[in-house]
Amino acid sequence: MTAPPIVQLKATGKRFGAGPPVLEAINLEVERGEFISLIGPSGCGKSTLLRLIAGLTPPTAGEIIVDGMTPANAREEVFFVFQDSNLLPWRRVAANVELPLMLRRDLTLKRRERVKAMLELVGLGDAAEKYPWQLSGGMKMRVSIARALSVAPHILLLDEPFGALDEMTRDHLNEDLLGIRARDPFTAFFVTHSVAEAVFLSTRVVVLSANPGRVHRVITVPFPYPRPPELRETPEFLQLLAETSRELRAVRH
Amino acid sequence: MTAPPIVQLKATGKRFGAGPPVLEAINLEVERGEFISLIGPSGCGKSTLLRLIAGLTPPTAGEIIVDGMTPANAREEVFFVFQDSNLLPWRRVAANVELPLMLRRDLTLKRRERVKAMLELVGLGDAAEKYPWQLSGGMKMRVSIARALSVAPHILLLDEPFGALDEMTRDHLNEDLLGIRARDPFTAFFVTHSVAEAVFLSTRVVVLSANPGRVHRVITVPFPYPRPPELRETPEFLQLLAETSRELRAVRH
Amino acid sequence: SRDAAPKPAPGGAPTLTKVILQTDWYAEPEHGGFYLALVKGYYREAGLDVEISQGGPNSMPPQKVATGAATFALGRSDDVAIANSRGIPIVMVGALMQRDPQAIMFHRESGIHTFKDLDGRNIMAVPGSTFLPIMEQTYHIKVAVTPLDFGLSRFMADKNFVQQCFITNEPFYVRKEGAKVETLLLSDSGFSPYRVWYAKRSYIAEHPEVVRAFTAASIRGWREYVAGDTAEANARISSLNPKMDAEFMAYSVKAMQDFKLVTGDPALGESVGQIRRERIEHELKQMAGIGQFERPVTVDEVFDGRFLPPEAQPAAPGK
Amino acid sequence: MKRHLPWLLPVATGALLIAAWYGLKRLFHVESFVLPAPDEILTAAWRERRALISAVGLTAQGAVLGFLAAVGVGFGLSMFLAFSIRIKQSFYPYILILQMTPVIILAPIFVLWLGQGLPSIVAITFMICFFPVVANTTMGFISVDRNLQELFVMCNATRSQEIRYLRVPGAMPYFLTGVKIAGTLAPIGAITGDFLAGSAQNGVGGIGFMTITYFSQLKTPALFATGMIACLLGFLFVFGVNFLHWFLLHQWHDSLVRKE
Amino acid sequence: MKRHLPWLLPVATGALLIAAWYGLKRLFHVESFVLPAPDEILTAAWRERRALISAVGLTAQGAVLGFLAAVGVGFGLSMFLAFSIRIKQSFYPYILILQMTPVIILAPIFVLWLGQGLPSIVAITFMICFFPVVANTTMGFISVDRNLQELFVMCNATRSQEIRYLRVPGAMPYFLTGVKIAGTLAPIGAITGDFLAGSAQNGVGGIGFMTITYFSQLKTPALFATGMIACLLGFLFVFGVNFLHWFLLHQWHDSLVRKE
Ligand SMILES: Nc1ncnc2c1ncn2[C@@H]1O[C@H](COP(=O)(O)OP(=O)(O)OP(=O)(O)O)[C@@H](O)[C@H]1O
Ligand SMILES: Nc1ncnc2c1ncn2[C@@H]1O[C@H](COP(=O)(O)OP(=O)(O)OP(=O)(O)O)[C@@H](O)[C@H]1O
Ligand SMILES: [Mg+2]
Ligand SMILES: [Mg+2]
Repeated sequence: MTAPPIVQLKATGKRFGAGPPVLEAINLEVERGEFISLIGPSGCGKSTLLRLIAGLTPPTAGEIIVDGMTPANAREEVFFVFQDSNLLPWRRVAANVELPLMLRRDLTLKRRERVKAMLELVGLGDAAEKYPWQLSGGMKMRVSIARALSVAPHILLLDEPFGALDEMTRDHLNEDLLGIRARDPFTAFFVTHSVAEAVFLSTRVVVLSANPGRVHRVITVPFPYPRPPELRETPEFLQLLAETSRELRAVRH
Repeated sequence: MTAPPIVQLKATGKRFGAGPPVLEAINLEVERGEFISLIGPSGCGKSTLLRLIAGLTPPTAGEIIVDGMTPANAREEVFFVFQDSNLLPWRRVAANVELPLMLRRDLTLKRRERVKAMLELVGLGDAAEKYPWQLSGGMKMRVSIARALSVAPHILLLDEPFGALDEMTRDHLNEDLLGIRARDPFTAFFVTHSVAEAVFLSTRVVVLSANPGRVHRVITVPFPYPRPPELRETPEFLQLLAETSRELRAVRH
Repeated sequence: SRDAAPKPAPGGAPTLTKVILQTDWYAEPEHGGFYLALVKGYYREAGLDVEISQGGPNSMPPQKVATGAATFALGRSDDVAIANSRGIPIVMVGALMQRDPQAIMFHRESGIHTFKDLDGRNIMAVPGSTFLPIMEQTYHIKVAVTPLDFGLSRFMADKNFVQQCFITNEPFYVRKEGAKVETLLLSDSGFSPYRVWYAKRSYIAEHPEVVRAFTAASIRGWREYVAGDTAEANARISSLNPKMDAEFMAYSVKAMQDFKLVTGDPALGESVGQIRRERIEHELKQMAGIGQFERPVTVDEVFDGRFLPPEAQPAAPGK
Repeated sequence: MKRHLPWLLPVATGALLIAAWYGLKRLFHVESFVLPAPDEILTAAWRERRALISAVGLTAQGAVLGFLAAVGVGFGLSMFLAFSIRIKQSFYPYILILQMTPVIILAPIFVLWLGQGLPSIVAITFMICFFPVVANTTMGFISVDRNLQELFVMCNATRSQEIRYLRVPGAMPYFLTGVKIAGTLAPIGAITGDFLAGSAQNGVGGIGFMTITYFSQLKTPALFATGMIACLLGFLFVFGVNFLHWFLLHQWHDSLVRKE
Repeated sequence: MKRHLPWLLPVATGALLIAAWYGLKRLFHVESFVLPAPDEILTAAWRERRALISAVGLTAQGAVLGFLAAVGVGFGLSMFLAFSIRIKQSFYPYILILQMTPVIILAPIFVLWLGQGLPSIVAITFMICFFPVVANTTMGFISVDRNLQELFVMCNATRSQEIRYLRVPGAMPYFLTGVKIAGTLAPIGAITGDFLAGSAQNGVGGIGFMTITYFSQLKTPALFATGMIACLLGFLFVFGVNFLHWFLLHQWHDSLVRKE
């Protein structure tokens, strides 16, 4: 008997008010430890899908089960990197990163250390005492990533976390993410516009079509973990990349 | 005698308060009609550089001349696509796009048309009556782009305008941008994290180093306009791309 | 308990009964008799430890007496009657003034000479005052009322302004500023209440001797005060209310004497402290006539004449 | 059931409070001339209905006009102050002085210049209501998002365009809070105005006049009835302002937009 | 020069206003018992200095205590209301009633229960000041950014954590505006309290007492001097609140942060 899927979407649909459906008939079963990338055109409902899994908004059709519970009940295991950095303007960087740990009443000592380690990881070790308005756009997003990683949730929802970062930082954080995952496995839902990033990180890539958002194709990525940076140059990788790009292009018209 | 450069930065430096210098000794002369891309690691001062050219913040060293004037005086010719979409939350999409035209007292009739055309261009023809909170992240950025294009300024400052967009939309908008530029030439300063985009669009790519931000290298892109999409696959293009990436990687350590 | 029931004064060898007198305004010569009795020790002689609690614009003497926060309080006889009709069981036991010092004041330039001349005018007065409708009835006139704000600048600024006042008080200040001011005493308006002290009905029943002692000592104080022995009492008043300067107090005392406010008219058989049953009866009838009462009020309810010393008792009717 | 909660809950609380009112009265023997029972107040209101109804008209008039003046002038004044920091530095202290001077000191001046009655009552209501509008609107104006300010700079907006299209809409939530406070103060202001500058024929003036009348006649239940009327009047303002809040903000502001 | 503008400007405006004051007085022959000239006011203040100084102590005490109570209770009440929409629906109307009932109606209750003097003055000051704090803080609480709210949901924050770490800091700009209004009302509140519930035992009344005294003695310049003192007292509050505003917000809020 296999373990039950950690996230199940059953014919899930979503519309806002009386508007047209944003998502329609989404069916997806995700195993514990999977890394699912979501790609699709702007406005196709990727963020909405993550918000559904997080229980921040209820589906208007179908059902979502997270770890055997409703999304709202499973929230303790989930954390979200929002599309915009969502920092509290009155807290310094370190205090912003510390926030979820504090709210969950983690020990002060342990959490200070963790905050420090995560800020180092995202390359903001010396920005700890700054206020959000003193940061660049990319720095804010990195603070938001550090905040999520410090929580070490079982399920991590990432909404274009690296969109505002340069390629180098991005590749570096990609590898860090896989490193953390190797030590301390989590299930990830990862929205990105970079097909290369999606293929490099994921176990499966979900390509969404727009108007309404539907699952166009699910592409399984066969490469074993750990994935070395050199993987990016292998012909197998490049071929899968090309295929995924083709699928993505197919959903647009 | 050649025409004077439209933007001149002379040993320009910037520090915030008593903090470390963010930008140092930036020297740059930009001719009318050039398309300058700025690339560099997150937090190196790209946005700050644009804000200096726009006159939104004064340099703390050196000088900036825009069309023979101070940046503040030249503002009429300049428009800015900010790093975050910066929409007025109480105005619908169309009204947001219309705002700068209205403030500049353009004729109502002409501006309605223009707004419509620009929204079509960015693929948001049917979102005209929505409020910003009803849009996805990428849609908001597209509204912001439509707003800037509708102004048709002589100098366009674009701070990662396409970061939140999928590749398809992005490529499409890249080509649109060049199309507009061909009909109605403007000088562009374009911040991006996509080296391919930078090379495809620009006359020159400026690679900035971090801490403090300096001009690491300026790479001239020799390809003539109009640039067809197929250019992206030519060996010359790929070689320049590789070189630029190498330079970018060199500034990081 | 806030009930001001008699209790022994601390320390003192002869046990004195604690009594609180709530006045209706800040210390002023209109309370002179009480202060005199206090400073000269007349209350102490009578076995009372009296504390005079100064009033003000909102000191609510009837309520304080009714709730036991004060033993005695000062007011007009019509106030006592109204209070009874509203369920506040207070009873007047003696009068500090036979005539109310309240008056109407106006500028000589206004052309007013009698109450009749007030017809159609605007008067700044306390809204709801009993005298207003009775005056209108008596003189067949109609007036408009502006709420009394206790200020004088509007009077000074407008030669046609008519304002309710204390004859012992406001005319002094406006005269000083050069206004030619004339007055009409309200007691001639058709309605003439006493100014009285009163206590709670149950207190009177339980402590008649305290009421008797207080009444006698107060009348003694008042007799001497209006007779001109004001120095010590006024010194106390101005120590309590520094706004009371000698010139002003002399003016007040003189007005009280000139208009026979405290003593009344001996020719009519009036004397210090006296309250006549017939006058109260007439007053109640007048008030009932203008609908002041929510339920009928009888003389016995509002007035108890037993505590007046013999010299203050009205002469037997028919004399 | 759930649909009706917004109505039922306050009614239930009201019932509890009224029960407590009776209970306390009984427990501490609070007499009716200090604190009348609700039924006594209603009875008194009914008994005095003729006087109260004609009084309420006058007071409502003063309250509405004073309120409108306070909102209009307060808003205009804030806009004027927003034009430049120099203007604000020059005038704000004097606006504060206007607000902080007890109205009883200024009332005789109003009466002298505007005459007794409505104009002075309106002026006094205005004096009491206008500052919350100014304080809130001004705070709203200076709290505007810096990024949006930079957008307006890039649009070459004039100062008045910036105020009109950026600061005014951005300050709406603050402004409306000020208006809400002004609304609750307006009936009190008109009653105070009636105290200080009102006048009455045949013993019937505005609510303020009736308040002193009942006060001086020891008609405590009727006195509380005037308070009740002041509250009812106030609720009309509150409803009006709440509607305005909804009308102006429901499409975009976080206080009202429901993100599904 | 530029450095001194923040001081010079209001002084210059003040000088102009005073000139206008003298001018109007002369032009319209406004007499001093209606509107005294500034020098007469100062002279009167000096002449009455002993009485005024002892009066100001009592009033300041009442104002400060009432103000603190209003800010503390107002803030606490708003937090309580923020806990759930049900609580708010249940209680907000009654808070409004408390605010909208003219204080003169409640004053007798205070006087009878708390006695004449400081406690009643504090209670009346409180009544006059607390609502602007509640109205503003409540608006601040409901205006909180939805995205940040979602962050707190994802952090599994309890309601009280959300209030403490999100709504309270987010509502600070609103709260402080309410406090600012309360600050300007506090001296007026204490003076009103002194009117309605003051005692002048032993000859020491507050500013309210002095106000009635001067008013009834036609000492108009001295009357205006009490107004001046009320304003000075008010300015102390305003300075205090402005400092608090700066202290709490200068590091992050758009109203104070200067983006270079
Ligand atoms: N207002 C400010 N006050 C203080 N420091 C600031 C301010 N604005 C920016 N900085 C600092 O200046 C540096 C450059 O910021 P800038 O926004 O220009 O970076 P950037 O190159 O645009 O980065 P990104 O790609 O992440 O947007 C950063 O280190 C940032 O912390
Ligand atoms: N609160 C809302 N009310 C109404 N419509 C909404 C709301 N939120 C999102 N939408 C609509 O739902 C659609 C999907 O939005 P969503 O944010 O999920 O897109 P996305 O795939 O994340 O796009 P992007 O890549 O641009 O972030 C959009 O058309 C948007 O207009
Ligand atoms: Mg999205
Ligand atoms: Mg940037």
